[in-house]
Amino acid sequence: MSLLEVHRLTKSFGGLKAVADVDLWVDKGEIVGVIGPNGAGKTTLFSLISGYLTPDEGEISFKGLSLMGRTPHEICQLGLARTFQIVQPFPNLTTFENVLIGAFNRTRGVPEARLRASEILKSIGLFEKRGFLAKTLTISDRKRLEMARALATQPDLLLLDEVLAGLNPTEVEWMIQFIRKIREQGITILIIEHVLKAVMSLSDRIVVLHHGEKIADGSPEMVSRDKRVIEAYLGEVL
Amino acid sequence: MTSLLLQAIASGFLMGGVYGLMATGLTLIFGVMKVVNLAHGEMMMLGMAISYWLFTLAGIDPYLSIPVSIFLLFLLGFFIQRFLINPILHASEHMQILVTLGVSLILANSALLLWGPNIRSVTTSYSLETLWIGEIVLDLPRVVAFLFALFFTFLLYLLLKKTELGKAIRASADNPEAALLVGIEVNRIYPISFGIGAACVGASGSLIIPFYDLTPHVGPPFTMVAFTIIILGGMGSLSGALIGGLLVGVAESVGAILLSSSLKSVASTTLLVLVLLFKPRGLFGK
Amino acid sequence: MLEIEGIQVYYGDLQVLWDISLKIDSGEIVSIVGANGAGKTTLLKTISGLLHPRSGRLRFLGEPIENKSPAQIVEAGISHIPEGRKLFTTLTVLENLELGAYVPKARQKRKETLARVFRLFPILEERKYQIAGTLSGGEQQMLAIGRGLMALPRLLLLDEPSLGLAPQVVKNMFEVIKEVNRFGTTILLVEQNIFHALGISTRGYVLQNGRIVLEGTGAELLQNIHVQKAYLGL
Amino acid sequence: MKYVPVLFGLAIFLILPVVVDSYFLTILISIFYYAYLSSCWNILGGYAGQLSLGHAAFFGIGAYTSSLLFMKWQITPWLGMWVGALLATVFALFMGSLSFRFGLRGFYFVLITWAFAELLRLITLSLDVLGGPTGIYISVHTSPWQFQFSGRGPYYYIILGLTIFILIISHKLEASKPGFYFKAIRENELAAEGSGVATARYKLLALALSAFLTALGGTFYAQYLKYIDPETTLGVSLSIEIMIRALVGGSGTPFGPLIGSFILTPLSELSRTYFTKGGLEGLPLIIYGAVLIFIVLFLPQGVATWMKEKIAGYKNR
Repeated sequence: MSLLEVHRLTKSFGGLKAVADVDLWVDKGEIVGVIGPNGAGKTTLFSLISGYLTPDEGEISFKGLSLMGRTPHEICQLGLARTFQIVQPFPNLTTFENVLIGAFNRTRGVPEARLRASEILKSIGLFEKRGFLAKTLTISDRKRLEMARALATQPDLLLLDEVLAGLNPTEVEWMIQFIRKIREQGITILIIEHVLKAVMSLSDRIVVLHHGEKIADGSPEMVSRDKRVIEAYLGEVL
Repeated sequence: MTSLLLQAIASGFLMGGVYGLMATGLTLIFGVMKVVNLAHGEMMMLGMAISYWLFTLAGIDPYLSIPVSIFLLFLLGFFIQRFLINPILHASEHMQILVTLGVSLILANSALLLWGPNIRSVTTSYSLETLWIGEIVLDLPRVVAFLFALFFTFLLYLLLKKTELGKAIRASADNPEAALLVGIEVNRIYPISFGIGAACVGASGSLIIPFYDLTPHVGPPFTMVAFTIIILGGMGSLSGALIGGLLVGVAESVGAILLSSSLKSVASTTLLVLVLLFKPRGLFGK
Repeated sequence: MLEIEGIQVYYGDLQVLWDISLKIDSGEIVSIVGANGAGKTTLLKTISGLLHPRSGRLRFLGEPIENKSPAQIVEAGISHIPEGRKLFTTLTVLENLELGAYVPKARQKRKETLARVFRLFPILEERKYQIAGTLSGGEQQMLAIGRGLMALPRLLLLDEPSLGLAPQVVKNMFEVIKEVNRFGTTILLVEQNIFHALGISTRGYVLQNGRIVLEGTGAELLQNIHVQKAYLGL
Repeated sequence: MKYVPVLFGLAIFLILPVVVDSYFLTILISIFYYAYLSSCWNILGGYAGQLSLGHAAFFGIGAYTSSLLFMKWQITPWLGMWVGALLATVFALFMGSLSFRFGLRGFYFVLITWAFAELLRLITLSLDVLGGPTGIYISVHTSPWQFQFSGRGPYYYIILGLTIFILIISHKLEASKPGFYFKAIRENELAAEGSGVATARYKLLALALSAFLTALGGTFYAQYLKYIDPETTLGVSLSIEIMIRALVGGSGTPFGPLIGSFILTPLSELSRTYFTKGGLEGLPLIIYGAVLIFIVLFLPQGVATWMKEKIAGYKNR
């Protein structure tokens, strides 16, 4: 049994299939990348898994439990956290409070949650800015904050939606190292990314979506040589 | 009982036409700039007041003062948008609600301050005239109001459908960014749309003054009815506002004869609750 | 025709474009290619006045346009057909086209231009009373281009016209773009579908992380292995 | 050390009734009375960000329940107030579970709270058992056991106590898990849900708490004035009075409602006394409207936050 199993997942919006018949599994300890051109259905897939959208058909299970019909907060309490492509901070709360709210998820009591929030802020390099309001942070700090809050919920599986977008090369490098580090702490990762170079070097396995369908699933080398993948990205080779 | 019911349906239908025009103004404002106008009922009160005072002080027939109502309310709406709504157009919805609530307080209580809490009504030579249609008796002013309301709704429809301005308004409502890209100055369209919305409700006010009593606090129930209608008809939908207006007009007057008359407003308030809970996207929405 | 000199563009505090300079001559088709998030759409929005650069200059036909409003820029002769088409989906096809000629200069010639657009896209004439939102994807893209042409542009900015279209329709679309260009409209094309785009372009620029990293003729860029690298990150 | 100014302030307010005249005391009672109600509203509207325009409903349920129990069965309001609070909570939970279940938020929530309160007012108006439009006169049995006192002093201390009580609750809430969850819901419901916050449950909690406490204020009002009617205890203008103080002072801050009440209550009491006598009825509410617009456009965070920033800026110089 894999940690996350997605079976024949389908979701349509007004006749258009955003996710079509997708099978996907993530084993404990893996980093799996999800790539695909604009509009391939990647974010829809994440929203289905994390309970923000209800699938039309298919089945999702996590740690052997079905996620169907569960609300996002229940799924989060089970240990599956996500970040948002467009970061979703609590703008008028401080950095610390943002993370603290995540930290309440699987802790009892305020002191323990505060401790956990501090630890995470230190490890992600935002501790000095703990008193800043989230809305005053720079984009790259907001990306970190988004990740810190998700980590604070103590997930077993973390869904990362384009955490590298909008970062400069140094920041990208830092974030990649950070993601490796959290995997070493035993957190499994499913990551959507547009910066292909990064996701190729980071992932154990890559899943490619195109027009909502899964067109490839394999090692980064295998996927990057796949003709259908190249066509999906660059258009038909003339 | 049947004839009583028919009677209620008929007079509710007539009032529904006016409700439709009033709600069209509200739905236009919402459709174009996604702003909810909690001062809508107070604008209705102003329309009534303009016609009342022109009649009382200058002896001008209420139907002749409709253009004055339309013009003054247009200006009011235009400036409210320009100076109060525009600065917070992209701010949180809460802020817009509070500003229009503030406007409603100012309008209602200015009326109270200026001419006191008395109930005022207009009695014209035709106030008590009636029309008989079979068993049903209809008050002439209500029939006239209904016809005028339909006429104004139709004019608005023509304006939006046929003129450059109307198309620009609809384009701005549909997709503001695309409207900018074809060269529409969306920021100029907004106050005009708010003005037109206010003018609609101003005209409605003038139309009902021959048979509806004016007090400074007559507004809130109208606001409630207008929101019931546009939520029922689908927020932003013009045809929905007209149909919703007729429906609510009939429901209200039928409700009034089924319940005791003291519970008349209960019917329309309950309707709002039911609509909010069960049809928040409107009768025709998904 | 269009000269861009060293513009820096921000979204709030986030810098999206770094020191972009490029040039488009009259009659050209110029492509801008690059991965998602490279800043292509931002560049087009800056040209059409939806965004303003923090520094740098934009000149169109010799006139500075960096501080003009979108309406003034349409009037000056630049039409922007945005990504995802952004039609007025609740209005009819005809109303969409009429609104395309909203600015005074284009409004005077609305009838003639409309006839021209209908010659180019006969399908739009057949569907002129249909609500735009009910058209198929390909037809919607035609309408978007038609609406852009109604403004009588000298320069047409096209953002991802092939997005979400079936392969056969994509081919058609690029034929149409060539045709529009033959009628004398200069085109700046942003595309993800680089083989098609560079195939019809006179010149192209490769954008990566908000910077121009390569430029050349369409054929040169197609050959250039770096292009593939920028895309696939290999 | 940091409690010194608080204790000092408290001491002043404890001594004040001894030194001020009756009119001044009336105003002080009003100030704390509105501060209390507005703080109750603040839990739902300020912390949890669910704007309610129907708090008069909870207030009215509290006022009517204890008064009816007292008048019909001679049950002391000291007991009746808890019954009222429970009833208000039940009503709030009914209204809340319906509206949250159907996903009503933002403006739709404003409308439905308004509509529910309006329904209660209309029903009360038409039911003779509830006194109809004339309302209920509460007979005088001056006895502390019946929540009735001679003179205003005891009422002052009761409402001061209630205000201190709600300030402590707000203060505790600020640093507790529910408090943070409320704020998370206000700031970004989507993200809150994704961070493990059971948003629907916590919104109900905020609503229930807010309604319960508001209803206690209703009983106080009934016993203080010894007269209630549908218009003043259930009307939308009361809801506005309650809401506006928190907004002006700073909603979502513990002291915002108190500050708001200190600014607005004297203003409205004085203008009511002087303007209404001079035939200038309506002026207080015109001023309210203007203040509301001014605050939204120029001080959207409220006076408390503005003062805090000013003071911080002054210290940093």
